[in-house]
Amino acid sequence: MHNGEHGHSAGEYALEGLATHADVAKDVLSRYQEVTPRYRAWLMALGVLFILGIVGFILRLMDGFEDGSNWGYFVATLSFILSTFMAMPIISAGLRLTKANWRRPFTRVVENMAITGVLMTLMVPVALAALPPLEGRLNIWFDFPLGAPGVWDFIAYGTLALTGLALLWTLALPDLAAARDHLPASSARLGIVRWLAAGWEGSLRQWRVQRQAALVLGAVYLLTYPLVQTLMVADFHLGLLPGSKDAIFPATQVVYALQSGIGLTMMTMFAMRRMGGYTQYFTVEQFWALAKPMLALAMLWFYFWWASFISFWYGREPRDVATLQYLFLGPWMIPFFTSFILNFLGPLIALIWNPVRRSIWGPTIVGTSIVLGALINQTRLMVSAFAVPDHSQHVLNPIPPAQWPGVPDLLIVVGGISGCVLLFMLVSKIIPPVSIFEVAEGLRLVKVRRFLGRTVRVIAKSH
Amino acid sequence: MYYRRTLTEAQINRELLGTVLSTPLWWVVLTGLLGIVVAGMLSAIGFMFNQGLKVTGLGEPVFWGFFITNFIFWVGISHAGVMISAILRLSQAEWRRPMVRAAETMTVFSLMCSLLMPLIHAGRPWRIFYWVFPYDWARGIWPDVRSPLVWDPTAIITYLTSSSLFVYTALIPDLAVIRDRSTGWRRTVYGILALGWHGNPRQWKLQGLAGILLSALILPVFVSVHSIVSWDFSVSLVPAWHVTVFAPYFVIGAVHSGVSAVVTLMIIMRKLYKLENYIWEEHIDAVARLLIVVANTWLFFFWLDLVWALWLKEEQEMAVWQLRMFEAPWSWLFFLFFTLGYAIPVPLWMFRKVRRSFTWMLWTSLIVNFGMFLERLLIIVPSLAKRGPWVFDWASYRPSPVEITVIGGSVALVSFLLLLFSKFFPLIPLWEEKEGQLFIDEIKVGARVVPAIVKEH
Amino acid sequence: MATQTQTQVPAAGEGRPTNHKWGMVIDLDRCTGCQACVIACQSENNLPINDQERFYQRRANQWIRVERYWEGEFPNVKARFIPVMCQHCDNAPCESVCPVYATYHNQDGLNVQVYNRCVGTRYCANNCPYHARHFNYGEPVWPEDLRNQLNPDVTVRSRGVMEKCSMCVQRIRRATIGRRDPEDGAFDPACVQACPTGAMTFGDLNKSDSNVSKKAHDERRFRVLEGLGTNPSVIYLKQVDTHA
Amino acid sequence: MATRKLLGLFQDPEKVAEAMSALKDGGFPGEDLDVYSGAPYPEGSFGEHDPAHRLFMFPLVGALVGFTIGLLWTAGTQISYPLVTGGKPLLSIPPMTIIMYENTMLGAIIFTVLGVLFESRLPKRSLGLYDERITEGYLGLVVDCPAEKAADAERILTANGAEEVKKDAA
Repeated sequence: MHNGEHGHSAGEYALEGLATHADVAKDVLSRYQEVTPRYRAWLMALGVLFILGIVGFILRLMDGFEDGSNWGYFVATLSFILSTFMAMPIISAGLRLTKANWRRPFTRVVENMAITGVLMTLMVPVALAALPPLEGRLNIWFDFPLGAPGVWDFIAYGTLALTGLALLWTLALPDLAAARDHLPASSARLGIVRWLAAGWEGSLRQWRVQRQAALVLGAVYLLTYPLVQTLMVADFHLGLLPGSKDAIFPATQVVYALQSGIGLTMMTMFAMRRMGGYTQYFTVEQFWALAKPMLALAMLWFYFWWASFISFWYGREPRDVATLQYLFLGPWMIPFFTSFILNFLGPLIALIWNPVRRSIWGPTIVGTSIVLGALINQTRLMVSAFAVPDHSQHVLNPIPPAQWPGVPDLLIVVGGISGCVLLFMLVSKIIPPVSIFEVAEGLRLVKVRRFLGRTVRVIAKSH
Repeated sequence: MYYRRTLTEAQINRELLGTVLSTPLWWVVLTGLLGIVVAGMLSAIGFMFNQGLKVTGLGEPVFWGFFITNFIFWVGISHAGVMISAILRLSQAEWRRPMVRAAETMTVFSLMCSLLMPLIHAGRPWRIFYWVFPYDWARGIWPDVRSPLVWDPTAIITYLTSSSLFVYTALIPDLAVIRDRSTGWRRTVYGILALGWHGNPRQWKLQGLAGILLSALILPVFVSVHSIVSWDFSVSLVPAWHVTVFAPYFVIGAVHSGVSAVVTLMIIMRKLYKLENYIWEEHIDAVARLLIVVANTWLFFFWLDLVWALWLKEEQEMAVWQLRMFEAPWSWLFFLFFTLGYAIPVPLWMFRKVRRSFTWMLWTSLIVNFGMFLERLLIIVPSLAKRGPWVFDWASYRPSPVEITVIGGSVALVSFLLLLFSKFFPLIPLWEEKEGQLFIDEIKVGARVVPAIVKEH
Repeated sequence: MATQTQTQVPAAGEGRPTNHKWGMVIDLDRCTGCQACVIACQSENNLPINDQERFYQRRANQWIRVERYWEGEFPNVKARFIPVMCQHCDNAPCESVCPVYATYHNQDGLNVQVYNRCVGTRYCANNCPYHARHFNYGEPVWPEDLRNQLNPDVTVRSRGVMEKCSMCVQRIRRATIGRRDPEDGAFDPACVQACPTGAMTFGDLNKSDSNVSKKAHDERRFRVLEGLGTNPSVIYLKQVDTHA
Repeated sequence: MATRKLLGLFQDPEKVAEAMSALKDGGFPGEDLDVYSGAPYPEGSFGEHDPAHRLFMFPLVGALVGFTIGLLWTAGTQISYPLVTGGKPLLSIPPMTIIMYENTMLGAIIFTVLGVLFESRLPKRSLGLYDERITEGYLGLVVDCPAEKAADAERILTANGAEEVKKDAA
């Protein structure tokens, strides 16, 4: 029914001018080796912001931990980063498990974000120190022994971070080896790249183990992430709100996280197209395909919120009413509705149109709106919880006022996020930011053929 | 390999229209037997109408029992149809082709069955149409839209209408096939139903678009239906019902039981209708992988429900879980529910051998549904029968023979309707299979030939 | 705990030409658990006879029941009683779940049940935290010799219908006919009338000088399951027993 | 001007595409040609012109209709006979939202199906020139042409591999 092979001349699919493994490797590695003045300038700027963040952090440290409400914005930043940046490996693992071919060019981008996991794990003890004691308030630990919540939270976050790193490293090995073989001997990076490549030579056995390990680690990451998010929101949000009983909320937080993770992926792909010149890799196809789950998640954002809202509104127990008043309709109304528009209404109205989804600017703008909304939303959730004066009440009464950020808080928010971006940029110069072997594998599995007088793509079903 | 067999259109017609164009003996026997069971169910319902609800095992404080459990169970089963066909259509998964119609049809019939349950469970069912249809214009009083019991019929009727239209739209090309293969009055009837279908590019293009567009529109309805059913419980003040997680928990539970039911149905269909050419190990394997994901998501929500029940350390909530987990007979029902619904099947599905064995998959998917029926029962009854603050009605619930007959009969009813449907319409979409045949291809990678499919650019 | 729920209920009487809010105060320190109220209610409101079989079936129909509980540790145990009937909550959980308006809040602050509208979904009974609602699983029957004692002012409910305490709405109707404003204490529901110790007081909570209003502000006051925010119209009085 | 209809039956899709282009070259405009098939072929497989449609308008209109009905129903019934239940506001918006949502979706879906039928130009009262083998793997190429060009069309069809050419009764 088809007219037979057309060979490599028509064999390339989405990547213009990059037909073979060698082409891809050459192109990615040349971009990877180059360190432009623009890149340096960005590093400098982000570095300054990060140092300012540290200044803010030290200012807060000087105030001490007696008043937990001082730390609301710090925890909000932590939560934003933990949810957004650490949701990224889920995107890669999930798409790998469902064998989506369009994932190939950007999986490395999202896996490189796993590096923030280590940074965040180091910050978790600080946030834990700001928590009021467990006695007399809601908590998920039920008199669990051995230093709950501190020790166990730290272990949970650590496990997640290490799994993410292991996933990143497993999937980066072949490309690290490629970098090792092609970096000039003078390069300062060569030492660390060689060490990280760990003598990978690409034998059949190594590939088989690598493939298995990637699947298993991806599955473990997928399973761990919701549990870690549950601990995060149980300890830092739900446990601090008197009378709050919102069983859906950990799942809601996972939806928030995945949504802003995809938003950040869009932003990163756009930035790398603009500034890194990776236009052949991040094409409309990637934006278009990823915009569909982004639309679905925008609807889920509403759905999960509504599921709590309708139960609270209808049930009307005093504690339901207080929660509703505090988080949605009272002091935190403006942040809530801002996030409602940025995360649900705006994306929904924009993304139901195929022409918007099938573009580069559309998903990027929506992604930016989502990430911004997620930051505001996490701020609302965490700061509101830390702003409650008495955590031992049964019902939130009276309803406390909203708490606006001080200068150190703003520095922490900006500095924290800048630090993560900085880290990502540094990592991209150690691990090639596009997965050479995955893209090349895609080139082998997709062919362009003639079918009844038209050009079609033939996609192999890999195992 | 994926598509190893290449079938001609004539062969597809012949094999898939087997029961439509002729009537095998097993069909007559099976339909007759199921018809007897359905008749038994109808007489049980008639007896109940005649005698009143005193013939059930219900009392106080357990006002809802097997009927509402069964209602939720069948709404749950109905979620598979859309789950399979809409999601897989949107993601253009090739392995959807043999299962979409069977799943959608099961949606329609199980929804009808579930709709029957709240109607017969009401105290005065003959007045129930007041509920669904606005009544009493003279005094200007209509159903109270604030009640979740008005949301329910709205959602279910929306879902039933949508899925029936969905089935019918995709059936039109196949009706044309039957029209062309039949004679006499059948030809006239199928001709009318086929609406004069020719199969020109315009019609095919719109048929394709209809699949995508209707899938995209039905998906949000599908999520809303079971959520609305769950809000019957979560908006109430009953301890262990007033839980915010119920909506997604119910939906994912419904998908778990519904997709399992599709597996059961596919395997039985394959055997009965001799569809070995269409339903392969690969299909069941793919659904089983999907089921692993669904089951684990379900477990996460179940865990959230459990943890947040204990979260406030409230006496009443604890009493419910105490009853569910530690007091007979609920404790062993709980054990059965968890082993059958999760602990046995999910680890088994991890093995490729199990996923590719029709026998194993038949039994594992069957026990999932047994477990999920118990899950719904455990959500409803212990929450009402708990040892609450009022000692005068610390009482439990035991279903009466009438209720058990109706539950058993409802399984027969859905099977009976599916069998009837299969007599008049093909359960596997002919045109989807024919289209699938067009897209079979192969790619050579080194020394190996990998099966492939053609995708539009 | 104060009930600070955001009540959107129009105050009783709003938009309607009455301004009653019927309510009850029950002094538990006076209650002896004699069950006179139960019997009075049974005969006033045409309730079928609750025989042994109906209790075994868990379908006994009592609009008011006397709950018994224990206070203290053995041997210093004291039996305590609390009569429980429909609490006529302002934010009644039973009302809004009814699809056919068979139960709603009337202008006198009563939670009323309209038998003709009821289709018997039993959702209201599930959602009542006080377990005050009862369902007619079968057609009610009376022994032959009791047929003639049925109260002509009260509907005999058919099977498939939900019912519950109406605060003897037939007596309220008769007393307020033609928009009359009855004097405080001019009439009482059957249970109040029958209470030998005078533990129960009925009246208009909107009148500050009524007997029930005065008692309602007693320092011993509490309402059952107040934490649910249902805002009941039945108020209980009970001295906290420090010796128990 | 009298027109005739011809139906050429093929088994090979490539041949249909060839016959199609031959017909176009022979002065038969593309919009007068149609292909009947038993399975959906990828768009443009036979070089047919892309059928224009406005299907996407239908769900929008339907959603609007459904939303309006839902709004009128829910708001109207609550306002027109004001009964307070459970202390909820007389115009309770969250429950209305749920019902309005369902009605919106129902409207959208019903209109989509109507749109699909309308844009498919269904139902048709009679089949006209047709062959039952089309639903068994054959492909039918339909030519609508002035009576005097019928012979020409038949020649082109046969020359390009039509196994049989049927003509409507002139």
